[in-house]
Amino acid sequence: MSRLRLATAWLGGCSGCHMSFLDLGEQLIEISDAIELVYGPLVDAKEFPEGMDVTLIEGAVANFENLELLQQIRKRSKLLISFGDCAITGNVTSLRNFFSVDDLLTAVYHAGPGSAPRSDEADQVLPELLPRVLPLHQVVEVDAYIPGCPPDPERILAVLSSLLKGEAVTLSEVQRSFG
Amino acid sequence: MNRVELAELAETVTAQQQSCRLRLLVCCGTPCVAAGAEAVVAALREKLAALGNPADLELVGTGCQGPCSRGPLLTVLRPGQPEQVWQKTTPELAVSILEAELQQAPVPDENLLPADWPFFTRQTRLVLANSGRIDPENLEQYIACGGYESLAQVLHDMTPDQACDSVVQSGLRGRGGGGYPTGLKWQLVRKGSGSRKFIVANGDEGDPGAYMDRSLMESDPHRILEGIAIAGYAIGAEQGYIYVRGEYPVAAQRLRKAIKDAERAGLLGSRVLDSSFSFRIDIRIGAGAFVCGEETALLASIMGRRGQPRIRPPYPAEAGLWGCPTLINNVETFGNIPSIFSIGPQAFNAIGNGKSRGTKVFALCGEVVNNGLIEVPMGIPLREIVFEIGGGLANGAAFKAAQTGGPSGGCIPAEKLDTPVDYENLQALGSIMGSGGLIVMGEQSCMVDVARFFMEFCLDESCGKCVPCRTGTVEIYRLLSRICNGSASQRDLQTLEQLCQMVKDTSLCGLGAAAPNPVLSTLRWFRAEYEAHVSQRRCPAGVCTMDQLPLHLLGEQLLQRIAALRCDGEGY
Amino acid sequence: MSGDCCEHTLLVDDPRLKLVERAMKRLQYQPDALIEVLHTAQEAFGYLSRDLLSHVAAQLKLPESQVFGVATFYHFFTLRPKGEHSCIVCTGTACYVKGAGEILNTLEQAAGIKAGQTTADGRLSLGTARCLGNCSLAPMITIDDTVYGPEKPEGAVDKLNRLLEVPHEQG
Amino acid sequence: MPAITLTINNDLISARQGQTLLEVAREHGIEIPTLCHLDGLEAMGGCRLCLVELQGAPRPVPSCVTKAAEGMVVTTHSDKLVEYRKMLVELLLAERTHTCSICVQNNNCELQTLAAKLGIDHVRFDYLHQQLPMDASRERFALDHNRCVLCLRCVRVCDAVEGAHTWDVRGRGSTSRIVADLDRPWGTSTSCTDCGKCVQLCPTGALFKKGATVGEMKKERSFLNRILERRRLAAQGGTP
Repeated sequence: MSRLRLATAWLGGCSGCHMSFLDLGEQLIEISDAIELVYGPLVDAKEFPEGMDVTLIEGAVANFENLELLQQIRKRSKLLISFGDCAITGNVTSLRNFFSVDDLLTAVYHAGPGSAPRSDEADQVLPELLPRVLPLHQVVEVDAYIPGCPPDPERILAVLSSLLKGEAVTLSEVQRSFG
Repeated sequence: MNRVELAELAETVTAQQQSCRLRLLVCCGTPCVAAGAEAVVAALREKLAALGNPADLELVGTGCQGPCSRGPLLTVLRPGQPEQVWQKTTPELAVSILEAELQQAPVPDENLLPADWPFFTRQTRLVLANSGRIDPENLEQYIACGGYESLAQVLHDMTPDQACDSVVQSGLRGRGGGGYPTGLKWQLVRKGSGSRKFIVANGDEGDPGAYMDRSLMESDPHRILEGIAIAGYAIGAEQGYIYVRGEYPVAAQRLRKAIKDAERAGLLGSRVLDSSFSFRIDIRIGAGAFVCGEETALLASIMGRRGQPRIRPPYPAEAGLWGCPTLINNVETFGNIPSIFSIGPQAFNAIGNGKSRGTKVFALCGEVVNNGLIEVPMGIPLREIVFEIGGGLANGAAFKAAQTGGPSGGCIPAEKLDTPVDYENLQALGSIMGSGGLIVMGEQSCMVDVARFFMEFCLDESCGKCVPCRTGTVEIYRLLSRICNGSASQRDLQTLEQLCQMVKDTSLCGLGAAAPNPVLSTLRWFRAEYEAHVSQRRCPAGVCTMDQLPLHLLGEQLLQRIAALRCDGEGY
Repeated sequence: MSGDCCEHTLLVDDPRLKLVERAMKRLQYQPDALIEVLHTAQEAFGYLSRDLLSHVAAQLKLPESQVFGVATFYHFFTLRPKGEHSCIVCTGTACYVKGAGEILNTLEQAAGIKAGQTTADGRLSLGTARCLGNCSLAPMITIDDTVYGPEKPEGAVDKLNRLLEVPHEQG
Repeated sequence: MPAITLTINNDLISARQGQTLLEVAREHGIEIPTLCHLDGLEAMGGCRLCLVELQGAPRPVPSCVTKAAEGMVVTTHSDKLVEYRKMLVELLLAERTHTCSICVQNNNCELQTLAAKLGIDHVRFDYLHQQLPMDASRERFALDHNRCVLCLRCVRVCDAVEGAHTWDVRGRGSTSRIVADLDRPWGTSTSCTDCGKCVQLCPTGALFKKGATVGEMKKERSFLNRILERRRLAAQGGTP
């Protein structure tokens, strides 16, 4: 039996969900027979590959780079899973939605401590921000959700187990709370 | 004043009016005033003064005469001759008409409305019988039209139960929109137990695009007072309130004067018309909240509180103002009452269609040639209202939809133009009779945009008490905005329908429950227009500008770098 | 937060306050008369300041938060002073269908303020109304309570400019 | 009290005259979600979560105010009701900014628990992200409007139980907001007695005690029924 081709991706978030993934610890080794981790921050691969069975995406859609990658992932993945609260609700990442992008950049880079990059430099270094931070399902079709900030390893394991059994992803009541 | 004196006064005033060689009725409704009616009155008054103010020439400033887009209107009455109505009169024209009449010379007629003009001939005027015929501030003129005769009849010839029965027999239903049988409501309140009972006349006309109540209160205030007083006797109340919309100061002022005049004449106050019945009416001024059209919110507002509805039961008929049984009817409903007793409940019941009896006043507006206030028998086909009374669409445009019932109603498409206009038939089309706003729209109106307009109204007027109305309306508005600006997906359309159904089913009061109606009715009759916005990013009416891309299309066109995505970041 | 409601110190011998007192007395200081009293207060002062609301609450023996809740529930009440002149664009259905939106946009640009705001010099308040019940004049506006309609964007701006050209009257 | 019999979810159930459908259901172990309702406070019917289907009624009715009556046929859970409840909670989650991960009430929140219970794993509607202020001017307590669901438990308990009526609502519709006195900072309120009843009854992190850790954020509500019971006894002339 071929192994499940799994990718993870990291958009606008703190990488805490990936840390929680690593917290699976020994269980990671146990599932490695069945799962092949093909792409993600934990893997050394530049281009998002074709033909993914499942992609777990951490973080919200905060800039055009996120948007582009997300759309590419959607095309190349059979199942796309919102991984953690930022991907599902926008969570902390979306707290900037209280402000306009201009006000935000002014406050953080121009009026804030330290010197700001010149605007033409900034264009080359910083990805252009979207006017609003969006949860994944407002941009592409999402197949399943793993709530939590971060989702604890048990939730991740439960999802991976269902996937390996070919079952629909369903979390129990205690495992699907936000926060 | 007693009943005999009332009849004598009516006779005297009528005789005096009939002795007039010429009676000039100038419409002083707001539209006519805006068009220059005051100058017309001043010119005529000056001319009459120059003639020495002869007793057989009478000048009357009246309330609304009806065809509001043709003001200032001048109606000329001569004994034994058909009346004549001039449109768009100027001071010069008015004076020349007067002079010509006096010299029995031919009268300039280019502004004369034809005697068989369907706008007038197709109407049946009961509630508006006196509107535009009398000076609203003159009690005697109302009495000359048979005013307070119905009250006298009820007080002296009928028991309260008989009065309630007559209203039941008439088949009258609430004209504020709900359509609940008025007589049944009266009987309920009559049976209600309480040391005191109250009456509330709802004149807080909040529907955008409707001004029936304002016109009625301004043009014929005594008719409403008489209707309320009859109800007071019938249900056993001694106190009534008229809740007048804050935006209508003239209506409030005329009603106040009418109350004072009626009290002075013994037609209100203690021992009305020398009977044992005492009844007082007070005015309460609304402060701008559409939700106060909902009866429990209205009661809260009269008692000085936030106008938020409460859960019924108990209904106001059991526990209303200060916990006492309270009768709430719209002012137009009360305006029907004197007619029921003057023509008799059977005659009233003979007018109409199906379970909708009597007449209905409509404010006919929008892209129609003859804008104005009309009263038609229930069951008249919509086509007749739009194309005969209304004269069809302005500039020969094609009819697209008629909107009835305001923010709680819906849009009726061209293929349903032959529908009889009554409570049941309108409801079957997904609209409602409502209070009587009737807006005609042509091809240049976008139905999605119209739905969004009403949703903006509803979210702003939501009282905020229940979740579906407070937040659901905001989310419906956002979905509609997205459809209008071209960034909606098929899924958005699906969410819109689900959300509308939910808000309709779960809202606490009628405002929220009806708020999705404009969306649901346009989805039903104009779905292709929604689809065009979503699938082809095209507004068939050319109203919406598709300035944003749906997110799923952004992949191909990322470089377009649109200014804003789903949310405009401004409040909603 | 405090920007929503203006502070205004009440003077005991202010004749406007006497009008409010008279209204409360006539209504026998009934808590139920709150809305009537607020109507009178706004008519007298032009708007409802915090101190005025506080005074009314004390006189009618109502909780302050309840008075504030009522004053902010109804669109008719304003908690900020209005401009010397007012221009209201009706956005009822008939007016909307016939182009009230365009009139409003044009007026907002001309006056440099949004609907609901008052110019910095306090000369003009621009507002919208849900429906003023003059649908046959659609689209209509009112300028200082005078009704105009059917109106066009340019015509509305002209009327407004003419109004504002009249120099500010002293006193 | 006379007994009546009604059908709830196909079971014949007996109830006492005057009981609400919610009370009857709870007595029989049927859980109906609510956010605004709380035993001891006057029912408001605002959250609409407790809606149930009543045979013969055109629309679902709120069980918190609908009195049980002989022969009623009630359904507390149908596909439609469950879907409506989900949508209602989603609307609440979208209305204000309930970022659970950074909320003082995380894991002790009625809204959060309810969302999980109803199976809400994402919200279909736009997050409104209204920028609302936080009022930490009171010495012991704070108010964060971003977490408020406008259940008005605070308003009701402050008025009816504490008798202070410090809280009320300003504005209307989606601009509704809880206010203290004349919308002045809570810290300057002269009517507030600092009793903390509102804080304890608040279902979310909108009203909270300052300086407590997340672990200490469990709310204590038993005082409400104790106070009301003592009052009832006192009114009957018994010794409280």
